[in-house]
Amino acid sequence: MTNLFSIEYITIFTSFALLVLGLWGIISQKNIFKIIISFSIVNTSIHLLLVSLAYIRNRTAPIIDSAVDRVNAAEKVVDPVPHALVLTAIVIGIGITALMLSYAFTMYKQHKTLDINQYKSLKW
Amino acid sequence: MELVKKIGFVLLGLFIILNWGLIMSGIIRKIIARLGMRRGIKVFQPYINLIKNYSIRSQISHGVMFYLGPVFRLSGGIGIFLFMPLIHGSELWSNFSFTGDLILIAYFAFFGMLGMALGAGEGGHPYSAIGISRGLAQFTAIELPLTLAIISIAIQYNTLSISEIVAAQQGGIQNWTLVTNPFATVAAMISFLGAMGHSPFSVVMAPQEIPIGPPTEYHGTFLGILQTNRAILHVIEAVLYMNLFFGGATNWGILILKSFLVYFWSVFVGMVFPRFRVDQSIPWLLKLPVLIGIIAIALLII
Amino acid sequence: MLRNSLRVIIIAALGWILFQVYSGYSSRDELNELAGYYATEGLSEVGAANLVTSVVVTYRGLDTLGEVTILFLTALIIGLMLKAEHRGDRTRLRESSEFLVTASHVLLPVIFMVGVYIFINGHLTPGGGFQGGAILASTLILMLLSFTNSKISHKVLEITESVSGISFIVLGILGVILAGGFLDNKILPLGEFGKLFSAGAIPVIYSFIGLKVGAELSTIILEFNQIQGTDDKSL
Amino acid sequence: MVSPIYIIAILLGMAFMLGLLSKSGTRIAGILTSVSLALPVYISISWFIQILSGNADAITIFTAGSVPPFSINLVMGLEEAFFTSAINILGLLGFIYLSADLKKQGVRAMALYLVLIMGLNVVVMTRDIFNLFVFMEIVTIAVAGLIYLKNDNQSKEAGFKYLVAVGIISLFFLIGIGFFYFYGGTLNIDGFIAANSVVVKGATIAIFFIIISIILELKPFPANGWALDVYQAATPGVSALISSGTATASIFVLYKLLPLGSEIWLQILTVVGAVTFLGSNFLGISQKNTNRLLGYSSIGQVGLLMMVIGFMPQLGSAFKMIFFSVFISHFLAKAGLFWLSGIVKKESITDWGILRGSNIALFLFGIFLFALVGFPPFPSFYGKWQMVMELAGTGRFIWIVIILLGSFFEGLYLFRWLGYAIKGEKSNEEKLQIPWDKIVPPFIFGISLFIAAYYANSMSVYGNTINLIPLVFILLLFVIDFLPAYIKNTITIGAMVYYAVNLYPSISDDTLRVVFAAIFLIGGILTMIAGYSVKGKRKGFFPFAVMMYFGLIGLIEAENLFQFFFAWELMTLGSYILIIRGKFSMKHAFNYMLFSLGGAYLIFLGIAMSSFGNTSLDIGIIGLSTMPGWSYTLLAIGFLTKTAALGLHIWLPGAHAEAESDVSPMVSGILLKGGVFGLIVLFLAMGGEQAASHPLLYSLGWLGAITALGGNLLAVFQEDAKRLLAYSSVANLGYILFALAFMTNIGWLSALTYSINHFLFKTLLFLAIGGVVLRVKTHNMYEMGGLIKQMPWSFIAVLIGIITLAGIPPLSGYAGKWLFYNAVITKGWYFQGVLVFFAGTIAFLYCFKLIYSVFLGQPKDRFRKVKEAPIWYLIPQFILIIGIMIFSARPDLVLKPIGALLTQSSYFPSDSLSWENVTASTNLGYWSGYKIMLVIGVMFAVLLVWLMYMSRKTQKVKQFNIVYAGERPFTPETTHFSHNMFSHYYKALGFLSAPLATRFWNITNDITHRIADGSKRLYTGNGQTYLAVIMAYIIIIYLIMF
Repeated sequence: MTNLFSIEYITIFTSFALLVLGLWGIISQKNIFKIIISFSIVNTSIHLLLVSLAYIRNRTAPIIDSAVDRVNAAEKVVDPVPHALVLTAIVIGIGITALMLSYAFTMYKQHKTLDINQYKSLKW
Repeated sequence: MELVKKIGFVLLGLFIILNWGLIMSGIIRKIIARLGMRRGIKVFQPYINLIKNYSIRSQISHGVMFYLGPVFRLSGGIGIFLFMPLIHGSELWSNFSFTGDLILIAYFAFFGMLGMALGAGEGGHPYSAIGISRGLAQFTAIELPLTLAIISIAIQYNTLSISEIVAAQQGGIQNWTLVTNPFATVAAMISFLGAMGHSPFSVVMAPQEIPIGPPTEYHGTFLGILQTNRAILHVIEAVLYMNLFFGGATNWGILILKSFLVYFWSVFVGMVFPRFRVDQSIPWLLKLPVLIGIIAIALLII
Repeated sequence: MLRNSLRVIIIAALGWILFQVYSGYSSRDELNELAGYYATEGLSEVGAANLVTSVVVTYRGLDTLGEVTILFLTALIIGLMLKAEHRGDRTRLRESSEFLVTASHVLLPVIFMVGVYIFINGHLTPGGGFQGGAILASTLILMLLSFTNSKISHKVLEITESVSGISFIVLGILGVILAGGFLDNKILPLGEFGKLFSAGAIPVIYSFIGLKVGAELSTIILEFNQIQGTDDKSL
Repeated sequence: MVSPIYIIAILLGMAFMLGLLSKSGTRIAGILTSVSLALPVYISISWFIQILSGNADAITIFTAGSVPPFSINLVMGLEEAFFTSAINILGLLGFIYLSADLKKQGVRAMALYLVLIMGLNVVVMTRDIFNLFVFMEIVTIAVAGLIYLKNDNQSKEAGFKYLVAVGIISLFFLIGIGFFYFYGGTLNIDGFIAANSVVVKGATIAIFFIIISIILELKPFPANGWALDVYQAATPGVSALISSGTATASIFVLYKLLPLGSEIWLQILTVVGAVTFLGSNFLGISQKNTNRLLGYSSIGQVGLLMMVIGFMPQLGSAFKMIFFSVFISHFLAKAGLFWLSGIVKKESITDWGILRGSNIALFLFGIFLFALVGFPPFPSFYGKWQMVMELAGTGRFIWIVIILLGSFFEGLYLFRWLGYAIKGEKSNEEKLQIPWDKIVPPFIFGISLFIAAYYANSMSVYGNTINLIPLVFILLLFVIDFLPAYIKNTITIGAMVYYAVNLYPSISDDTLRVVFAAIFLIGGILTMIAGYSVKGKRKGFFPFAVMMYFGLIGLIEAENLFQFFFAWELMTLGSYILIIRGKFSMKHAFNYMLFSLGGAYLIFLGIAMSSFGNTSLDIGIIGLSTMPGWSYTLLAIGFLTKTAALGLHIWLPGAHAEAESDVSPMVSGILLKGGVFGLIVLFLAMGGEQAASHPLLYSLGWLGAITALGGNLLAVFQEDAKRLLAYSSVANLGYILFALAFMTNIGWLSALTYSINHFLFKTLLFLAIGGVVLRVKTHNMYEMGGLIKQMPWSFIAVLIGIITLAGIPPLSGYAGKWLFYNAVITKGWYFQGVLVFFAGTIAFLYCFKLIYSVFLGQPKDRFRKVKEAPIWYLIPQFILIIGIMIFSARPDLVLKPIGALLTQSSYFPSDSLSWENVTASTNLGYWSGYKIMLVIGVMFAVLLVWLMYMSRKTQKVKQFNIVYAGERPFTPETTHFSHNMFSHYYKALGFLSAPLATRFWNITNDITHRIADGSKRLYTGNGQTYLAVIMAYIIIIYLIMF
């Protein structure tokens, strides 16, 4: 159980906590911008999760330099794959967030409100 | 040669029945008048009417169907006669009953009715149509007890052939359907009341107060034909009931007697009871008489 | 009230599920086979010192293409959406402070150079096309902040974006034709490990990515910037 | 062959390139885009063809010069080739369709479009899970952009909801991927499967997040509010892409990823699919908004596909065929419908009457709907059949019920919609604008449906037993629809004669079949003759008439249950269109379709139950059913919907009465016999005489009797001539049902006699009355009167008809009655028999009303100049009269062979009718049609001659010359005693005619709609609620799983 206070456990727990927090924001906030921010929080929490999953204790970044030599790189570095994934995921997150924001903007232009409860012209 | 002989006897039988029918209706009307404290017509008055009507030469017609109506009607009447065996045990007096059985007669009765209805319909008189609509409506209810009775006796005798039904009733009154199957007889006799068109089921024609019913527009020869038919039909219907329920006839005398009594039953009831409206008669007929009919069948299948 | 309690239940249940996941987790202390391959064979195969880069640009090059495409799409759509909005009069914005303007003059080229450095050296050091591109785009932000009323041409950005995008694909196709497959970096010699001109086509690709990302992010920022002032101030 | 990687390169390269074009270059951009969309079509189709024909193997495309799991790889196999082909074709056509809108938005929108198609291609081909994620995101974003194309309030709202919902879903996907990699050590799907990593502890949760996200992407009910909004708000062209394109890709992804999970996912998927299919279609029934309705349907179909995938192990080798059939129908039809919706531009389905402005659009609309509902010969028919049969093979009847119920709901709203399109109100000012670029895509998809149908047919197990030539003939009739009616009529009649001649030798040894074939084909030819009176082109009539007749004949020719059901559905479809052609038929045709669909699905279920435990599908297996009670009852009720037994009859009067004059006899005199034939098939399979004491038969007997009574009673109170005849048909079918239920030799004989008679007289009556209606332009009998003078021939026809109907000797109706009595007494069903007899006497009332009100009584002024019915109506009538006369005089000609057949067959060996020359006898009674006819004929002639002699001086008088208390009647209208003629009867027995069945169905209908409408409110429109529902959905599935 001492493990639990090791960094990867803490970050994973934090990421889940952030995730729950973000989801709560998404379904409880009325302001569209706040929803988008909550969405970003969720996004970030998952990035954190991915990086945490890559972590291996006592190892370093997967870059061959003075700290890591070529020969036994496999014993020295953390997993590079989730890092690559996170890179991609971040960009995707940016894209989606940007799109949401511009949607929110055009919606606001029409209705002059950001209350999500006001956008119910489509139903049933 | 066989056929010619057959046709000869058929025509003879028809002649007898027609005459008996005319006389019987004279007698009945006389009886009714006397019961009503009236003097009444002559017994031969129907003959006189018939001859008079056939002699009228100024006639009008509303069209082809109007013209054909009476032909249908009389064909219907004579047709029933033709398919009816008259005297038990006599090949010659069995008419053309070999071509069909009880069902044929039951259905052929409609033939005349239909033609008559159509002929009267073309007359264009609303009362004709009213009469027909009443008649047809009431008729549906009248037929129901009869059907139950017919099925009952068909079960009882396991045949639909009239001759065989008559044959089964020979040998004394205890073999009559009246005794062996009283419920069927009662049901049938109630429906007979309706079939004869006497009170309480006489609203179809309502002869006394208003001219209503199919013959409203008919006169002259047409009316004569209808009267001829009426005479034949009354007797032959009575003969049918006689055959089915009262042991049939082994000679003409019994036939005349029994048919008179059967027919008189309807007159008797008619004298005693007032008239139903159609919407009253139908529910009435569909209650007790049908129940009796059902009992008649139920008793046989249990 | 009911709605709120339902929400609480949903979130609690999700939290519970995640807790199950968490309690099932135990850290590892070995690279798995795949990562091990990258850390050993991958080094010689791709020749990039930054393992993440080798994964991002080469092994998972298709993802990166998709990623670039996403930014492209986003820029495109935001352009479409906001096009209608920045018609009409714009209120003139307040001039920025002298301080900021002066600092920008100094900083802009530096930041720009840093950005370029980062994506060119993406195969050697932490960083790469995306990071570099983002820094490039940040120069735009600074420009917009300091030179509030300057007009910045979309055209340059669009051309940069298109050309680098097409080049990316052409490099990918060259991989099919000249080397082992789409986006194979071995179309250029691998060079000496750890040097700038090494790792085959990676620096080239990453440069294009950097330019493209920079252009795309800039476009997005520009689009958002252009709607500024078209609306009441309550936004 | 070109490597599939170029699909990506071309599409993406072109998308980037478009950025270089100036804004004025939309024209060039359009051409470039089309070309770059066309190339992937070529690439994917060539792969598909090559792989399918075995010339090429599936290839794996490696990237980065490395092999998986180290690098991303794409696969182009048969499935991928198929799905990418579908997507690329859709992409190309969708672009043509959308090009006008896209051009308006400029070059960027085209780039967006290209990226979307590219994304879909990669989603299908990739074997790397993270790559899949990336490209799914591309698709999501591109779709979000396309939704915005419409640029109105609704689309913005929908786009936002979409974005947030899919964003959340994909985040769960990403969590899944993280753990997938963590536990599986790979991102490659095949690698994961090969390593069997699912057993690793913790991997299940990864798979859970991954698969649940894909399921959520497929919009499962009820976590799909966002999707419905999108369907409703987006431009129809975009909705088409979403419905057919992205859903296609997602479903394939699901298919691809399922092997990751354990078996339990299949079950979950089945449940999810079932709930979605049923729920979505159920809510659809109260939906009026066109695009939203299509959304419901779209989601429903995807639910069905999920079920198909979920049942993969059970479906075994049939899986491919089933999936293909269901998928391709959905794919083509849904895209086509959305496209059409974009042409029509009507928000509410009630305004779709405008579609009639274009024949081609209406035609396409029709086939898309039929394909969706699953009518033959469209692919989904084969698919559903095969699926149900496979499920039945393993005894999964509940699932079959769900599938059929869902299909029923779907049929319900689709046919309501079709009704509005064919018959809905339409203002004259509005014209349907059909630019070529909008109609070409749906047209190509429409044609593709037929091609797909051909393949589905050839893939299907029993497909080769279907005779496709008549179907081709029907298609041909569509093609030559521009010709004048009389030419098409001649061709049709020629074809039917040809068919009849060719058919006869193959069935001549089975008299039963010959009788029904004669009713169908001769009846068909006769009724078609009446069609010569129609001027003009009579568009869309002939193909469906032929379809109906072909369906009917198919019933007779059917050797296995598949053929039988195929024919049954064809018949239903053809007759539906024929019925809806009537002026006021919308509602009635809809009712007809409802009952027919319901009935058909019951039959389907019955067949499925019968097939359980049997290896073949021969018709005889019904009798071998291991659940005889269920299969018999279901089949019987199914057939009874067609024969309109009381309770299931409410569609009939309207449908028959409001149909066109020459259609009424087709559907009443002829079509109903299809149901009778079905019953015959069922009863024979039950084993004939041996099953005579089966309780089902006993109840059917009562039902028949009550139907006969109810039908006749209702007929009496009608004022509409055709409605009267229609109710009479209900009653007559009741007689037939009753007689069939005897299951005795003589009972069947009487049923068949009834069937023949009913065909003869009802066709005759409907033709005659149809001819009259054609002239007087009203159905109300009380408005007619005295028409005998103008229409003597029609009068004679009606007279003969009603004499036969009433069963009055000497005409053939009596034969039926006589046999019937014998049968009743032999069987011992006295009380039912009495009921039927009572019904028979009631028939007189309406017979009289019919002939009197129309032809006799007082002629009306406005009809003094009407002409006799068209000669083309009279010809078939008199042919029928000759038929009646022959049958009346020599019933032995027909009854002897039938009797012989029944007696010789193993079914009814005992109690037969015996013949002595022309006299028939049973052990009860006897009857000689020929002699009776002779006697009556001679007597009638003699009396007629006599009367003519006696009344030779008769003079004709005018209409009002009647005994009227010395008065002259005012007007014919007041003197014609017809309206409410049997009011006294109503007073006495009217309570029996209370519309209980109608009320029952109305209430059922009402409740169903209310529930649907109420449950629909689940979709509050609040995007946040939708998100909460999505999360709740995840939780629920989690709880089910763990």
